[in-house]
Amino acid sequence: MKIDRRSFLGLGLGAAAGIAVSPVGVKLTDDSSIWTQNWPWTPVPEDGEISYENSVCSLCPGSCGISVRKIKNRPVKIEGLDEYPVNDGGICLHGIAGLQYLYDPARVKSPMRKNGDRFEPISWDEAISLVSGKLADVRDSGAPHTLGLISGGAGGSVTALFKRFLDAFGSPNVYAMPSLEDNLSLTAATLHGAGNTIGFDLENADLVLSFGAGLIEGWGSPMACFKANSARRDRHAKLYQIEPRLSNTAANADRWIPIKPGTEADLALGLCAVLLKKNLFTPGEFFGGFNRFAAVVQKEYAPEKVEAVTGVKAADIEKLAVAFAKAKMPVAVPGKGRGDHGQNLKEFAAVQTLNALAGRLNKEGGAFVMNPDSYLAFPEASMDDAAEAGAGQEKSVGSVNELVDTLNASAKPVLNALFVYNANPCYTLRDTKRVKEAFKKVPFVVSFSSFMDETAMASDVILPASTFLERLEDVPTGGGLAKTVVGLTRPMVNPIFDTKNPGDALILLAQAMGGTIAESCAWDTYDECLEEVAGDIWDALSEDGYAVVSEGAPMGTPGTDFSFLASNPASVQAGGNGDLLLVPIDNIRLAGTAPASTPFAVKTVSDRVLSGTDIVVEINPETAKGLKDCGYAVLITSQGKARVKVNFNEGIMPGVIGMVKGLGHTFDNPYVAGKGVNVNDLIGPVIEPGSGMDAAFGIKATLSKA
Amino acid sequence: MIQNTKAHKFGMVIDLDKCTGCGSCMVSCMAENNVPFKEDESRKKDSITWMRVYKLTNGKSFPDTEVVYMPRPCQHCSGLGDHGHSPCVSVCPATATDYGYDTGIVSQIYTRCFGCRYCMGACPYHARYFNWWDPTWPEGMESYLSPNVSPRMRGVVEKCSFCYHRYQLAREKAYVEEREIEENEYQTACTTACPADAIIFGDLNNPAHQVHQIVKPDPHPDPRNHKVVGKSRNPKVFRLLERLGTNTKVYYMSEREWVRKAGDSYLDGEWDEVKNHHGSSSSHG
Amino acid sequence: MDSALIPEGAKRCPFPKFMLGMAIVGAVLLWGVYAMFLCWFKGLNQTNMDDYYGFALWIWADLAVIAVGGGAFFTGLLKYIFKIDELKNIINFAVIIGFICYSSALLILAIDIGQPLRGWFIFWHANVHSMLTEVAFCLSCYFAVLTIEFIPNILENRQLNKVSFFHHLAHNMHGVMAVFAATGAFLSFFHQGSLGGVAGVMFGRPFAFREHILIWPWTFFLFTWSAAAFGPCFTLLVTKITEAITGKKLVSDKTVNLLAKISGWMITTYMIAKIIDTVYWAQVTAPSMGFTLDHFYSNNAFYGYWILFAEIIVGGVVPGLLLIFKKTRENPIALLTAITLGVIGVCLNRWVMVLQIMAVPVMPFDTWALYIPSWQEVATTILPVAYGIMLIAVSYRYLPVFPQELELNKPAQATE
Amino acid sequence: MFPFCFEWAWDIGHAIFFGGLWYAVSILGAGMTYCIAKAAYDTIKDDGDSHH
Repeated sequence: MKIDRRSFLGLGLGAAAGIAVSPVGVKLTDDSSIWTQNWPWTPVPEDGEISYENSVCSLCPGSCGISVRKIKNRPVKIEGLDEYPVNDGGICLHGIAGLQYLYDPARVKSPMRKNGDRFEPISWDEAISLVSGKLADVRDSGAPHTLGLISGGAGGSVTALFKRFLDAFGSPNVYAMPSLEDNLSLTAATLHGAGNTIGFDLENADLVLSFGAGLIEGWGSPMACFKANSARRDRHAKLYQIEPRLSNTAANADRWIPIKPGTEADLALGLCAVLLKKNLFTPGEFFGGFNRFAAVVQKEYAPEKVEAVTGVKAADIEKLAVAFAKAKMPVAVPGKGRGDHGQNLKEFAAVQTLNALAGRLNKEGGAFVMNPDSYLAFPEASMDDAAEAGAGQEKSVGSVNELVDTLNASAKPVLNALFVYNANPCYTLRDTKRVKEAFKKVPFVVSFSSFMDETAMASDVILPASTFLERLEDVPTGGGLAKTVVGLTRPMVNPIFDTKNPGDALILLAQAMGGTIAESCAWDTYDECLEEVAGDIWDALSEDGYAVVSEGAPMGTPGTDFSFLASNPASVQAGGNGDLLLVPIDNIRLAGTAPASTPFAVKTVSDRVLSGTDIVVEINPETAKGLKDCGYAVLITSQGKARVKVNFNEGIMPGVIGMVKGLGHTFDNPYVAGKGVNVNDLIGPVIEPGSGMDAAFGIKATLSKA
Repeated sequence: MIQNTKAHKFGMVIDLDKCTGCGSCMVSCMAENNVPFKEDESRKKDSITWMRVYKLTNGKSFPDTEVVYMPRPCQHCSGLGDHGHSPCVSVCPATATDYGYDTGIVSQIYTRCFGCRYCMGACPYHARYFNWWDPTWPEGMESYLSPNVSPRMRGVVEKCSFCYHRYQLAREKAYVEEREIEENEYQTACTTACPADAIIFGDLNNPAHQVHQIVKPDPHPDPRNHKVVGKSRNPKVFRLLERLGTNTKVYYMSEREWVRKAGDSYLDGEWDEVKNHHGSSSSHG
Repeated sequence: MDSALIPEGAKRCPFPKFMLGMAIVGAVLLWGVYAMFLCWFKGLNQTNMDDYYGFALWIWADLAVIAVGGGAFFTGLLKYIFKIDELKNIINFAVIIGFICYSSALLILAIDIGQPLRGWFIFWHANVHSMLTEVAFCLSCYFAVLTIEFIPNILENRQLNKVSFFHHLAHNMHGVMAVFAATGAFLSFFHQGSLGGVAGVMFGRPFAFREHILIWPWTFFLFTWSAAAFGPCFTLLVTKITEAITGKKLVSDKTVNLLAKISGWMITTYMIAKIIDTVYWAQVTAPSMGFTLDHFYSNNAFYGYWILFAEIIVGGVVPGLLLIFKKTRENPIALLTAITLGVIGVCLNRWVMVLQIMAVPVMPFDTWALYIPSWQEVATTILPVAYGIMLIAVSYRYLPVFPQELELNKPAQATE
Repeated sequence: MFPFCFEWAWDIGHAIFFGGLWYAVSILGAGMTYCIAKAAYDTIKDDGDSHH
């Protein structure tokens, strides 16, 4: 038939109507909502049986008990373990975010060898033979003592195994990163005799006089401190915080006593002076020139003099001293921030002396002078002549900071090979440029890092470590805790990548080296080694997951040696030049040492600390001439300069610039690295004579409009 | 809908004097609820944090400055007169967010939400977050995601659910064992994580629960402001923006007056007349 | 070239010139379309909106076009229900403008939501307590009404009208148009109102919240009223612009003045209500929540009392007065000033009721949130404007939009 | 939207809201149906006439 306009029109309308009433439209609309609910790129987690497994977190010396929730053996959440003697259910954000470390973009997925300036993956066999070969050369060259070790986080059988390896190898050059643990041991050795350390019974003290100790900033065993601090209110105990800045601890304290940075020792000695003057001290077994000390402090640290130095009113000093002496169970706590970096022995000793004078040694709620005889029982290491010779040798220098300087100073290599375990000195030590230089001076650096961090990048071979969720290890509690608890870290999942427990890597190395070194490490696996050396606490460890090694106040009252303080050592001064003082800030939400923070942790950081890729520094508005809140500024120290943003904070002492630790990482993790600056790039070390501690509590600086 | 007598009314009291601002609650929440993260999370106005910790200061200058941290989950408003018409639920055009009369929990149905964001405008606490981006995880990291909370898709609103999935698990267990759920069986992820024990969670309707004992909620409307129901009889306890009549189920506690005052807006002189007024009962005589 | 389509006797510019104009505007349109697809495929991260600014430029544009589009329903109401026959001379154009405004509004909503493919949930899973649900339903229904009102005008095109069916359809639709107009007025009343309700019911936002009558906050009535009042201003403004561009007189002064007068009285009465509302809110509602007026207009870089003054006095009282007095109303300059200020005023009101609400801090420790739209937002907001210009141009060229055109332009005819 | 959507409730709110809505929709529907039908009828009628 002929299709005229009208019938064509009819057809058209008919078709339209037909489609309109057909289910096509409805079906498509319905489907569309279903598509939008399962985009292929939106993950759908697999469901399954829920189970819980206990372990211990070894990210920091805190060693908290954790409970890992698993779905079909797939870990999905880390939580604090209730009734665990350290943290009783409490847990910090780094521990909770622990699972993110497993899949961290910066993880070292297999052994690596540096080729030129880039790394190439190699097999474990290659890696072991490569390293053992190099080490053999060093040893055969007749200088076994030129193998060094830098390790972080003292204690534990893996660190012990490293030391044992170096003993058998013939080198005394074992260095630990600065830690509260070591600072306290050194203090105890100075005042109460070698082999001791100090624990603070915060759980029972009724007055905690904290000389800047960041009790809720990650000091000591963080969660134990959190628990003690939180229970404080119910016990009607008091916390006085002495600090230049209103830190979280200061904000949470019953009283905040602002003090000029780096003058804590002077205040502590000033308080001692008052106690002695007013005869408020408790005599004890004091020797090493107690009278000389008494004379010196009352002369040099009279309240007026101390006021001039610290900025704390003389009257307040007297009141404070009296309050401390009159309190039932007071305790004084040293260690600014986390008590690891930028500390000095004078301060630690002065504060501990305060405890001694107040008769708080080994008293409930006081300071415990503990002698933690190691629970580890290694069999006698078998030593050959080289080893014997090495064992005789003196350590090249005292501390890791001195080591770095020596490496840089001397023309010919001080160390021919260096192990780095559980530490990131190229990021954590002050003046990182200096540290990286020093690493270049070492011909052969072996890193046992789990992540491609600053130090791993500066090494020649990486023997990647499994994370704490992938390995078995004993972890004793560190710094400042009044009890010693050894926890057992258990593998929650098989290694995700081609990594090993550093203990196993070390045993493989020893076997490859052969001879007495192999004999000294004659275990098939590290797990086997641990079971043997953990000796009598192994059963407890394997059954309960932990063992309490020491608890409660030790017997008797230790003597106190005053010779160090009686000699009135000079207080450390800040280096550099400028009208302001830059001090690092410990922020619980950011890891200051190894390993670096997780994406989750960084996400929680305030925009008043990190803004985009800019670090934000704190200053008192009074100090901020010509600067704008949230505006840009240039921060200059003798070490370098940085473009920063400024945060006006009434809670920081005028004249002081606060910069957070833990930012400015330079490795390959877009969620964590490339944000802000590393405060350690801007601060240079100031070595305290004698102790060898890097005592730089800050550095002089200028801040000007960008 | 009628509120049956056995209905729960889950709520929280946060002790701001104990809170240390450590951030454990924030991360515990993120890990528990599959909250995604981006490379730059410093722009807090598009950073998904169901639990956000605010920093408050007393505004005084050095050295009299004081600081307190205020964790802010979804406040799970019961709405004007406690009828379940919370600011967000009443405005959602697609019934994608709902008020559970048996739990007092404000839910969010991600697959129902079409992203109009009206609820976000209506919420004065900024407790609601929009997925501006597709949630993505670094290679392999999605293997830690929990099946109990479905990951969201781009273009929908999400928020704190008081870890509702934990309630479901506890309820199923209790049901099988033919009993009521215990106080400690249902606790939110932020509560269990808090190392300072600053967060206390439970059933505000249950006198046996700690949260009820601390808050002592007043069942009667506040004589001064009839929009307000459930005002705390505890002089140290307050709620955020209580005067608006949102009737939140997250209470805050502090010894410090300036902190309690910071929870709401007051005209000049108003604070001094209301600060000692705590619910109808306490106002009698 | 396209003369066969051009209305009998009407004079239009040459086809190439017409196409050139279209091409230029079309370019802008394409820019907007590109931005639109960016938002659809890459998501709303293309905008500068954030969790503080869930409602931003788009929603303002949405409310604004609906407000100024109110001219269609109000003129229709007057013409078909109140039988003010004079308005037949402008009703077609009013309808076209309304059609453009409402189609734009719907398009903007489709871009604005995070899950466009689920947009229909607002109907399917409707929550009747939500003002937005009411908006969605009434908006789409009223858009249907506008389409129905527009169809006869299209069918009157010279060629289409030759089709007997279309001819009859157009004729019959005219016959029952009053029914449609009434329904349209009913729907408009509610969606204009519920758009106001969107802000007024937010009891968590003291800047937005208003006292209620039954379930409706004051803003509900104020929005309807203002749309009816300022809508005609926009209709007149666009008419004036069209006349300027075409160089022709299209609507008689009689009609214009009549509509202007009505608009003037509507604006004036609205402003009285608005001022009462503002005073009550400032003196009673907000203070009852602990907020002073100062809180809403200080301590930030943008929102000051100036915006309140600009909206109420400059964009409200002034045009109102200019339009109710015969002398000023019939003075071309004054008239133009008045309708322009009126349109600005109502847009400002919608801006305040969307963006300032988001900006004002509510929690005592919260801060003001300001925002600057991204180019994608700007482009998608300009898109409807370009689309509107093109539709008006096409309609004007091919449809008998202005009944008075021929008679008003007789001399021009004669010279041909 | 429909009684078989689960959020539907037979309460006053739904009655008023959807009552008004469906009322409006049906008027529009009826009106258009009438116009189209009538137009079709008229068209056919014209044809009839034109054959004469």
